[in-house]
Amino acid sequence: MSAAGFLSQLLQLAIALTLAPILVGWVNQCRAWLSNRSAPPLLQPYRMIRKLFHKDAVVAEHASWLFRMTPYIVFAAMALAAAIVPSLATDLPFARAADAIALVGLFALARVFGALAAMDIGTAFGSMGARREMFVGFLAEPALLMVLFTASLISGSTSLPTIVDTLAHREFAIYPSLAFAGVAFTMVSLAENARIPIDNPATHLELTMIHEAMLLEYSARHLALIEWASALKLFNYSCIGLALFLPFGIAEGSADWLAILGATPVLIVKLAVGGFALALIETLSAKLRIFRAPEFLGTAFLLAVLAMLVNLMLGS
Amino acid sequence: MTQIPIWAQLINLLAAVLLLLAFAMLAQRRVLTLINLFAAQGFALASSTAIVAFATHQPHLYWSVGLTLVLKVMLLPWLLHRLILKLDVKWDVEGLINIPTTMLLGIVLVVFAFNLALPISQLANTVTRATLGIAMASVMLAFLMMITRRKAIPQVIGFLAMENGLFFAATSATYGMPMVVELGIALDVLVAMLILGVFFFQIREQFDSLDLQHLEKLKE
Amino acid sequence: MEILVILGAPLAGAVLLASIGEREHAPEINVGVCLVTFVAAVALTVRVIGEGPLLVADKLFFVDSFNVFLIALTAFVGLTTSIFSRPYMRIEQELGHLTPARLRLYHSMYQLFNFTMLLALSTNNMGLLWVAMEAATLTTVLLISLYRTPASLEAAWKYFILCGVGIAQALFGTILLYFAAEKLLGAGGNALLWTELNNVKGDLEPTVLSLAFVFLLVGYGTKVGLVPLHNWLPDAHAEGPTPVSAVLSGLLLNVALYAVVRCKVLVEGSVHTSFARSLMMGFGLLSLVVASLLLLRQKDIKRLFAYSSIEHMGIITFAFGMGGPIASFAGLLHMTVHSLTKSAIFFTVGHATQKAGTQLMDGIRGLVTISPLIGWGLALGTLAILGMPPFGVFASEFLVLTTAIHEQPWATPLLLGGLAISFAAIFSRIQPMVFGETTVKRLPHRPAMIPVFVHLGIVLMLGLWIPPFLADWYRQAARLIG
Amino acid sequence: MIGALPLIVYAIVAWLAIGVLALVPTGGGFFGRSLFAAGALVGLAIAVMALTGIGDVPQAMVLPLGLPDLPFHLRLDALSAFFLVLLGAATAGISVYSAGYFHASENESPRLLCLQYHVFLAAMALVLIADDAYMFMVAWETMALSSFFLVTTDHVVPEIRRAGFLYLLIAHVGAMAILLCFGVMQGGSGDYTFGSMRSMVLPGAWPSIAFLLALAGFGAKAGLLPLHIWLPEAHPAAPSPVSALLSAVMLKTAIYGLLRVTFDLLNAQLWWWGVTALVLGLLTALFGVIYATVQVDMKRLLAYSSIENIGIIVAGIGLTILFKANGKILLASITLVATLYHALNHAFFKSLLFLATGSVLHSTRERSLGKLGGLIHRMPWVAWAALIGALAIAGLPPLNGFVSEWLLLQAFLFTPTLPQSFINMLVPLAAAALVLVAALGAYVMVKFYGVVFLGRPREAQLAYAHDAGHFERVALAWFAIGCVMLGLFPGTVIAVIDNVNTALIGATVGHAGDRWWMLAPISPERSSYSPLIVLVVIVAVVALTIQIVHRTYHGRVRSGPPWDCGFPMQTPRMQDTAEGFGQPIRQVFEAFFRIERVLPSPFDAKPQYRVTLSDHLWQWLYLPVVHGVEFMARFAGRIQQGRISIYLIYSFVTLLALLMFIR
Repeated sequence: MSAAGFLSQLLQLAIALTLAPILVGWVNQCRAWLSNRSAPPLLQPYRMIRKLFHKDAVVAEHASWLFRMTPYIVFAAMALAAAIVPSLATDLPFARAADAIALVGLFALARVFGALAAMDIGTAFGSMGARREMFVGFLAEPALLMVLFTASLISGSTSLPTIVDTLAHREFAIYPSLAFAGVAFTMVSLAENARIPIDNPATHLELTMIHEAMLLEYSARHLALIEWASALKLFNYSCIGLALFLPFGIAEGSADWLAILGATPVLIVKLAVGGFALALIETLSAKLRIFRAPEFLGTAFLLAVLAMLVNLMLGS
Repeated sequence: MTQIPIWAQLINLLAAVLLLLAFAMLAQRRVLTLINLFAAQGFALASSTAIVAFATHQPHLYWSVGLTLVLKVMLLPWLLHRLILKLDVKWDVEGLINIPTTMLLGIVLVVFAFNLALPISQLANTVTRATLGIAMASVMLAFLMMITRRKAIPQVIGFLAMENGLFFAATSATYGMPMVVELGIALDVLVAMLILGVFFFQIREQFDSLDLQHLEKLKE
Repeated sequence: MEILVILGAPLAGAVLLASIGEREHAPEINVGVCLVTFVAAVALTVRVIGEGPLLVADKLFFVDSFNVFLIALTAFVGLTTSIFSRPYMRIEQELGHLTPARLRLYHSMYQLFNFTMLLALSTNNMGLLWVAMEAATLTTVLLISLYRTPASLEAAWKYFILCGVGIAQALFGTILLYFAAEKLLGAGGNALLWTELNNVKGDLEPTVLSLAFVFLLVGYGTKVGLVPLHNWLPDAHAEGPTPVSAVLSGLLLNVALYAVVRCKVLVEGSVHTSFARSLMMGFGLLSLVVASLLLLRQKDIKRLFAYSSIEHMGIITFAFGMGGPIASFAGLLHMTVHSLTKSAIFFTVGHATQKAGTQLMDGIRGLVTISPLIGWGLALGTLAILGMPPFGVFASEFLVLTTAIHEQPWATPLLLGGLAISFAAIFSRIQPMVFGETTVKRLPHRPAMIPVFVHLGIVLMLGLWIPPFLADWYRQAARLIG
Repeated sequence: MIGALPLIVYAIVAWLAIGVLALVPTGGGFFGRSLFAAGALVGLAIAVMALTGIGDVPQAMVLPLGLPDLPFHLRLDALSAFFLVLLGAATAGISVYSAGYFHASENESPRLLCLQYHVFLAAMALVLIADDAYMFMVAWETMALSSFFLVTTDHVVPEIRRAGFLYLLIAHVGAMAILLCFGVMQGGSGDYTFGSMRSMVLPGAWPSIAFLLALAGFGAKAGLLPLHIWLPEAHPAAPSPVSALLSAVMLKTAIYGLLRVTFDLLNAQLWWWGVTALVLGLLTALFGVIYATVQVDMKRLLAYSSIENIGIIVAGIGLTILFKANGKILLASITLVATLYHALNHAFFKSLLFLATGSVLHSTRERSLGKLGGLIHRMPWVAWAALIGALAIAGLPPLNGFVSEWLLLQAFLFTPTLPQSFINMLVPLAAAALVLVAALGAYVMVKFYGVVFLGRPREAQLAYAHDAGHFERVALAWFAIGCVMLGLFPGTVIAVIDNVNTALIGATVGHAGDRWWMLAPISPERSSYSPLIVLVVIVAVVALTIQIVHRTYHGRVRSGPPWDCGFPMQTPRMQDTAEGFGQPIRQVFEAFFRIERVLPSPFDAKPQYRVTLSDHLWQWLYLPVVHGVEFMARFAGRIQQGRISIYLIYSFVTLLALLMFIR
């Protein structure tokens, strides 16, 4: 592990931490534009986080240490994921720590802690949220892995950097299977990041909320960390999607500073496009009933499996 | 076919008598007559044994003759008579199947037994080998009789008749078993009869009847 | 002469006990006589270990590796049963089930029964074997009807008639055997001696012998309890006194099977087809399957174990029928362990029914709570008889099954089904009897549990280690049986 | 230098001696406790000895016991050694726990229990070192028998007796299948030693019959579909340490047996065996996990989770067979490593969770999830340990459950190189099923942990719950640390397991064990996972964040009632119950269950809502068999109807039939 590699690693992490709330702000802005509302500023998420950090925390009486630790753990897991996903450069030192499968495991870790913390308070909404979150998760997780599997079959590796290398830096080829996988991935990402049509991040309507129900009892710095972690999650998913389906522009190797600096604007542009697409999807679709979620995610799962089969059939 | 000696012819005649008696027992409804028939069968058996003993010069068979006479012709019928008098059971014997059917079955059995015994009889070096089939037939007829009788005493008589058939096989077809075996068999039969006698009283005491219908409680 | 003692002691004991059997110490005399018999049997065993097969008394008695262990086993189980029956019959008497006169009859007949079995085992003469078997039937008829209840009379009557008729067929078979042998060996005593027959078995007329075997099989098979000739067996076991059930199951069935196997050896030697084997396998399987099905329908505990005896006799018959060194070995081993285990079970069952005051299984509950020894005795005995290792029954079933799948694959589903059903049937009934809430009461006399645990101990040992001399006998006998 | 095998035999004898010693009547609990503690030490010793001996050449021994021509053969090879390590390590913890647990349970005779317990341990160990069919079967059935007695410790309860009966019945039927399997493999040679079986080449379809018999027999013990039916009954019925033993160790002996027969005793594998095992395993896993989500009894939930894990393991075995049969030795060895790793992991986390439920049960006398809650406050030790166990079993990095699932998924990804093209289609589906199982596993564990330990107590008396005693804490800590260590150092563990590969597959995973801190079965470019880095980074980030947050901003915390969207009158009963938490899964997988619902009418004075879930297989498989047998029994009963004439007719007809037969 060279020092240079380590520094690029830190750089990527820092960029991820910085860009994540902005990405959320950008999506919100786009959504507002698309629905003809006046948009909040791009940096609104930052303001929000800052505000929350300054508030007094209120913790329910019978909360245990698990409840207080969870925001940190979730945040750490997302940060680690951000360090692993090749958003700027491929051969980063931490990338070896977890491949695509382990990355999914990392997301699951965050999810489980979130759900446990929600149950810790012992309120009706908390446990409802936990249950629904796990419900969506158990459907989304296999679909996500199937998508990753399709990509790894193409590259013969589950290591994300290798996948990127294969897809981006070799001779260009058309992979029909990736088209299926891309659709599936989009659907999974929507579900995982609590987006319409599965969840609505902007609502506190008790019958429809999933993710928000888990956060009801959090306040102040805990909430800030959770919100930040959520933003990071969106960022990570976006970067995974970009790495799999638009892998161009990611720097090869970790020692080449110029390449990494060059990759940053590319990333921002790609994220902007992706964020807009997300907002577009959200605006165009309606929220589903919770028991329609299996259908939605089942379709995603099916598409992912189909992608894998197509890959096997066509060999590409 | 060579002429067989006169004593052998006599035995064959007695064998036929035995079979006839077996049929008669199968068809008989009355208990007392049944006992008499049984005694007659015993007598035929004893006679044939005596002839074999005489003809083949096997003195130990005379023991057998004596035993048969004493046991099966005199003692057992006498015991059974006494028993019937004491227990006051002189009723007619009711068969499970009607007599003509029984007889028909009997004929079939006889044919079957003859068929079975025929190839074996050819192998024997005794002159009276043909009697084996008759012995087998009378054993089977006695078996059939046991099956068709509903009361205890006729069933036992059937059992004894079966024993008669066996004895006949032992003496006529093979010229007698070793002495010790014969004695043992005779002893067993005697003891069996004694025990049965005791049994009849007990059964009657318990059930007020010797009807076997009372003895159908234990199932499965 | 050990043989003389072995046969003389019970005979003399029978006479003695017939005259004084109602006295206070008659049970002890009973035990004493059995002990003498057993000691003599041990002496005989030692001698056979040292000198090999014995032919004594003008070839009238013959002791080889096949019957020596059965003699020892019979004397042993006879002894332990007499020990068991001491407190058991005393309690029966106190409960008013028996009069002193009946007790006298019991003791005397018990010895006589022992005598007949030992005679059947040790004799060389096929005719005498038959006589002894018939005598055994007669003595046990009296033992079964000991209580003089309607049910016991019914059972005894059925036993008498069915076994009488059955054994008559065996006599016919014996006559046919003689008929065939007399040509080679001449008239007179020699022609029924098993050793002589065995020497000339290759020259015996096959058609006669196969006919004879059918009669012998049906005849002795009735006593073995082979389906469909078994109908007397459950009644007799259930209605007689428990010590009698123990010896019936543990010994008499063995003796009858011994007779069948002796005959089978001769027939196999003469008839060079697999007909005797097929018959035995067929009967064995049928017994196993039907008995296991009937086990499911039992309510009376002694009937339950009676059917279990039929099932095990089926297994043994199947094993002998299959033949070969391993299967025959397994059959012999199974005879030994079944007899020990089943008698042990009947001992515990006897105590349990006395405590509960009923033979119905629904009335016996939670033995282990009130009397741990009886409870565990029954539980372990049941598990042993169901073929759970490390008990010896498992060893033999192991050998039978593993051989069967290779030799007779078609039979294995039936074997497997039969064993599984009987396991379910027996265990589901015994479990609540041993464990759970209790219903039974305490009795004044201590139960004689030593025999039970001695038996189970031996069975356990045979599952883990078979003494070399016993193994040698089994091997030799297995070679003989083929 | 005395080899490992004799030492292990001595250790087993020591277990038996401890069991017998327990029968010595003494007053006071000290004796019993020290016996269990001594048993734990023996277990530890076995684990250590097996671990040191795992790389050695196989050692063999012959005991002067057994059948005349078949003395007990013993053999210690890498496979045995691996499972002995598993056994010893799990037993050490469970025995320590028992020392505390059985001391506290008053209603049963602990002396007899101590005997049965140690006989059970000894039998399991003997199963693992047996080298002939007879020895194996004796140990195997002794294991079943002693565990049966342990399961029915509380025999006064009819349901427990019923559970025990069902267990022993299926175990026995399974054992007979295994026995027949050995019968097939001895091939008529009459030689029952495994050595002879190894060299035996069976003709025709016999190897397949042997494999299917083994799958059925060992599957019955392991709880494979459709013979799993006993497992959810028996595991909850047993005292918790025994449940732990059953789940953690005994089920693994079945896995051991299956591996032994398939890879060691049968000398060639066919690819369709692998497909059979794979499909069966995945169905079992899916079945187990779906049923686990809807359970309301915590031990039943764990029992179903055991079914799930066994399913995963068997699927792994299936995949191994598939690779081996196709000559993909390297892939086969990776798969086998994953399988064995998962078996080891399961032993640790399932022991941990069962023991935790034992402590909960002890202190609350409550098994129903619906009546627990909030125990994290009253029982912090248990809660901590259980959290680690739950996260591990849920397959979350950086704990051990994730490692084996990761490896197994890797193996699935390599399948497309197989020649059977339809399997290439099948395997993605299988991988998807596996992921689904893993994700549902996490669901189950969130439910389990959340309902038992988190939230507010659902019943008033839970306020009096107390934490586990010293012995129990030691045991819980042992397993918790084990879960973490197995998760953090996969390289080291794999280097140990690799010895088994050499023995069974004839190849090693090569470089996978090279780096102790990182896992890369083929090459880091292909796939890699380093739990240590994951943990370090997470801990570092957490620490750093806390530091920064507290440094930069004030750390004021107020405590208040939960907000809950402003709803007033929150009571603990408003939390999700166990049923409630499982409800979405029940709805999605409705076809899997037999559901009986009782819905209240609006006019009921005391409305009651009840849902009963049961297994379709009872209805579809077991009851028809039972009814069929009962029907036949009724028929057989009619044969015997009491009339003596009829009996005579039977004899007569038999005689005539036989006479005709010989004509």
